[in-house]
Amino acid sequence: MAWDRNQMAARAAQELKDGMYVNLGIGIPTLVSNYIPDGITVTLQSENGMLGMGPFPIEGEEDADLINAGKQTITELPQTAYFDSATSFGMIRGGKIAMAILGAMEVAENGDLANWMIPGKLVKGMGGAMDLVAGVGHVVVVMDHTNKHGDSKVLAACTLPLTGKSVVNRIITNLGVLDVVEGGLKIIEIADGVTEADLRAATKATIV
Amino acid sequence: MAWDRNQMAARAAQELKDGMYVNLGIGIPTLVSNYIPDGITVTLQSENGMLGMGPFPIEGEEDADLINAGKQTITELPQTAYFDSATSFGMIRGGKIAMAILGAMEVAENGDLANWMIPGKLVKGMGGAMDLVAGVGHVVVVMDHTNKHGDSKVLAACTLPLTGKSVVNRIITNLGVLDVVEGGLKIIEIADGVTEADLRAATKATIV
Amino acid sequence: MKKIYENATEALADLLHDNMLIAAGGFGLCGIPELLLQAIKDHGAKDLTFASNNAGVDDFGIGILLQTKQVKKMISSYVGENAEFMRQYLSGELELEFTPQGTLAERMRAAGCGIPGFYTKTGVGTLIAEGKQHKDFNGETFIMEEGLFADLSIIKAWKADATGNLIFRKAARNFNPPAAMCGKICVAEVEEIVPTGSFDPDHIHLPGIYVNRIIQGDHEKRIEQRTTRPAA
Amino acid sequence: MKKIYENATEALADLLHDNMLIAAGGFGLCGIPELLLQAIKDHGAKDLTFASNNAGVDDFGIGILLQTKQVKKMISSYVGENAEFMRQYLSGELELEFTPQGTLAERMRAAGCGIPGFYTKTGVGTLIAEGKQHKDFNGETFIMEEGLFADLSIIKAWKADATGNLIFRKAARNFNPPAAMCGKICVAEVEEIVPTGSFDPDHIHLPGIYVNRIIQGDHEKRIEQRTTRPAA
Repeated sequence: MAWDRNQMAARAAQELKDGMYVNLGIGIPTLVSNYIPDGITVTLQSENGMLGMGPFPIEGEEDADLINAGKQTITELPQTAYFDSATSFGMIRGGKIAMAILGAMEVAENGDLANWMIPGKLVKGMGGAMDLVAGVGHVVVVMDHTNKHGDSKVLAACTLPLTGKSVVNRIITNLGVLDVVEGGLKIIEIADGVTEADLRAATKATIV
Repeated sequence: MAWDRNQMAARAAQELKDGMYVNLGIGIPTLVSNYIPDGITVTLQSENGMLGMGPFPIEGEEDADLINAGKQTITELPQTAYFDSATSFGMIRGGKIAMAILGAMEVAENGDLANWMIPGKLVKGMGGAMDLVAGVGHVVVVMDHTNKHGDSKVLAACTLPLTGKSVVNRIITNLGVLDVVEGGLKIIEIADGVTEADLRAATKATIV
Repeated sequence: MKKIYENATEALADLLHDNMLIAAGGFGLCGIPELLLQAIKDHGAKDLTFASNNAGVDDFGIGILLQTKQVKKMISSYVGENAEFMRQYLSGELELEFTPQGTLAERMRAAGCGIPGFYTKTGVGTLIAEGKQHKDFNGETFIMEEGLFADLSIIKAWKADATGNLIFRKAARNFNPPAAMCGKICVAEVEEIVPTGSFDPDHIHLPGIYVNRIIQGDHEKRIEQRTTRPAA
Repeated sequence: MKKIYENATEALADLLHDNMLIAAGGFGLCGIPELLLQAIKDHGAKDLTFASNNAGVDDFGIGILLQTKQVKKMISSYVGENAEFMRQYLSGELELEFTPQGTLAERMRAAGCGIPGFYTKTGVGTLIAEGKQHKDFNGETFIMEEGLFADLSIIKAWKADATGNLIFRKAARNFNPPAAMCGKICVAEVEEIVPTGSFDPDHIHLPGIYVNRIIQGDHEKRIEQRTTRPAA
């Protein structure tokens, strides 16, 4: 009943197409790289200045000069290229990254996304998220459908400060897959062991 | 009586100070590099994407990938660095080049410069000249004081389309050296064998 | 995802059409995509607009497309080396949008970086500023220049790996990286394609994300002004 | 023109003053100018504004200047790793100007490139856009962001030659080149100074024109999140 984190990541990995340049956010999106389908080559961008991000290093091979946007130690691949932050966000803003897969606090039925701040509580900053959602052609959100209080994170309108307006294309949650379309959200897929009624009940947004 | 091309270049070379990054235009300014004073190190920028421009190559060592902004074959030096055109003009526009020495068709007493076009006659383009005069901190013009008809090229106001408005700091001609100051031009130096009366007579601008 | 194509003709076959805006790398004849330009000539697409710092010479570079009258308009900073250009321009056959060299490079980079407009001092108070938005910052006047978005980028590099990572050589880098960035699709011609993994990732000048197609070929690399000094 | 200084204290001695705006390179703790930050702490200059993507951690990077209360304001995109920062911010002791990461990098580069303002889609419709000029291009709305001009740039590179040409290593390049560009003067700390002529001119990441002073020193290069995988 419902997908776990790894199943959500595996489902998100099915969005990938051969040759794509992709940016994966922190959290569940990072797990997506474990589920890239066979025969598909994607190149992962790390917005701190790297294309061709490899897996975590073997213990003892960590390099302080080689981290990802989550500040985790990583490795390079044969096709890796490094560049500075202005160039990195130039390619993000310029639409060269085909897809971004990222987490969210709230998503609205018009594609609005909130994932950077809870006023008075959590003030960490947007990092590169505002640039990513503004610049990347296809934005996929992967998140739990509800928060720890059981409230829907898929809403008619976001209540938190926005990261971007009308930027999300697809939402993948533990309950299923929804697309942002004209007039609201469209159910694309329902998670194993979840009914359409469950999904609708957990969604505080227009489903068309 | 009056300076020749090499004397003008030698005089212009006295403007250089140790450690300066300098851009030299085509024509007489190019000759300035032959007269860099002893003990002074300057780095020449070539706006097509190079710092640390060296002399012409020995015959047989020309390299099609190594040219200056005048499309002439050149050589590199130990401190040479290459970069792309956006970066090159970034450093020009951003004021990182301390001095530009360039030729002109006309200079006005307010520092206006015209050196890129004669309407209906000569339509070659401004190349990098507009960027250089707008971005470089100190602009020195080196040119003959009069044109081939004997008319002054130092004027109260330019008649040709401008390359830049109020951009010239110093004018070095075959007759002497003039600075653009409040209210007009100030005589800084008079060429060997030239009288102040000669210089004034050849100048169709306010001398203060 | 195969990026390597057999030759320039194959790499451009489905991309060329009349009336398109092509951004080309190179400065003078240095670092120009000479094989791709030849393929455009062979294809015959016409009414082309080229954003390129220069227009080549009469029989090399973009000049070969002027001879066949495939070019409708140039966006350039300097066209002084091309007699045929001057003839077509003065007779009104060819449009010309003069853009200062640094503004041209930045307009290309800006488009590639999702920046539709930026302010510069370059050209303020000149013909270039006419009709452009003026704005003061800290008491100084600037003009707005727009990003230059191209349908196609054609560039020339020294070496590529199979994923499209590029390395340029010496002053032949020039406009190639910004030109590569501003096109909807970018085709690069190189002197050598090396196996992926051959490059030190810190030496790559232009990451493969900017390069959709690559061809390898022999280059004439013509020298425009052969200047030498006496041997010491 | 000597660019090499004995140590960070000497290199900064005549440059630091209260209330200045300092642009610092680095992302997280990667590629930060740790020696220069320590020297700023030792100097004691206060009411400083830092333009830096992050604020370090409590006891490393800019964090050490937060502990001494030398920082008045941060211009950053993410400050989540620093508890002391959060405490000072929530208590109103510290100002914070959130700037999206790409906007911050571009604002630095723009200032260094003589561009006082540019348009971006980033942040349109969010808190970031409030009070900023909006402008439409081709039916899409953009906001204007301004160049970020700093009094001083402090950066960290891998190697320098005596003329200030710099080479960075892997992901430690990050904000260092744009931060270097935007200051009136730039001081770089490196792991090694090599003789001029040691670098291939095509491998230089930041030409010496951007670098006024250089120091060499030992770097801790602390790792923020040590993540590993099992050996195969």
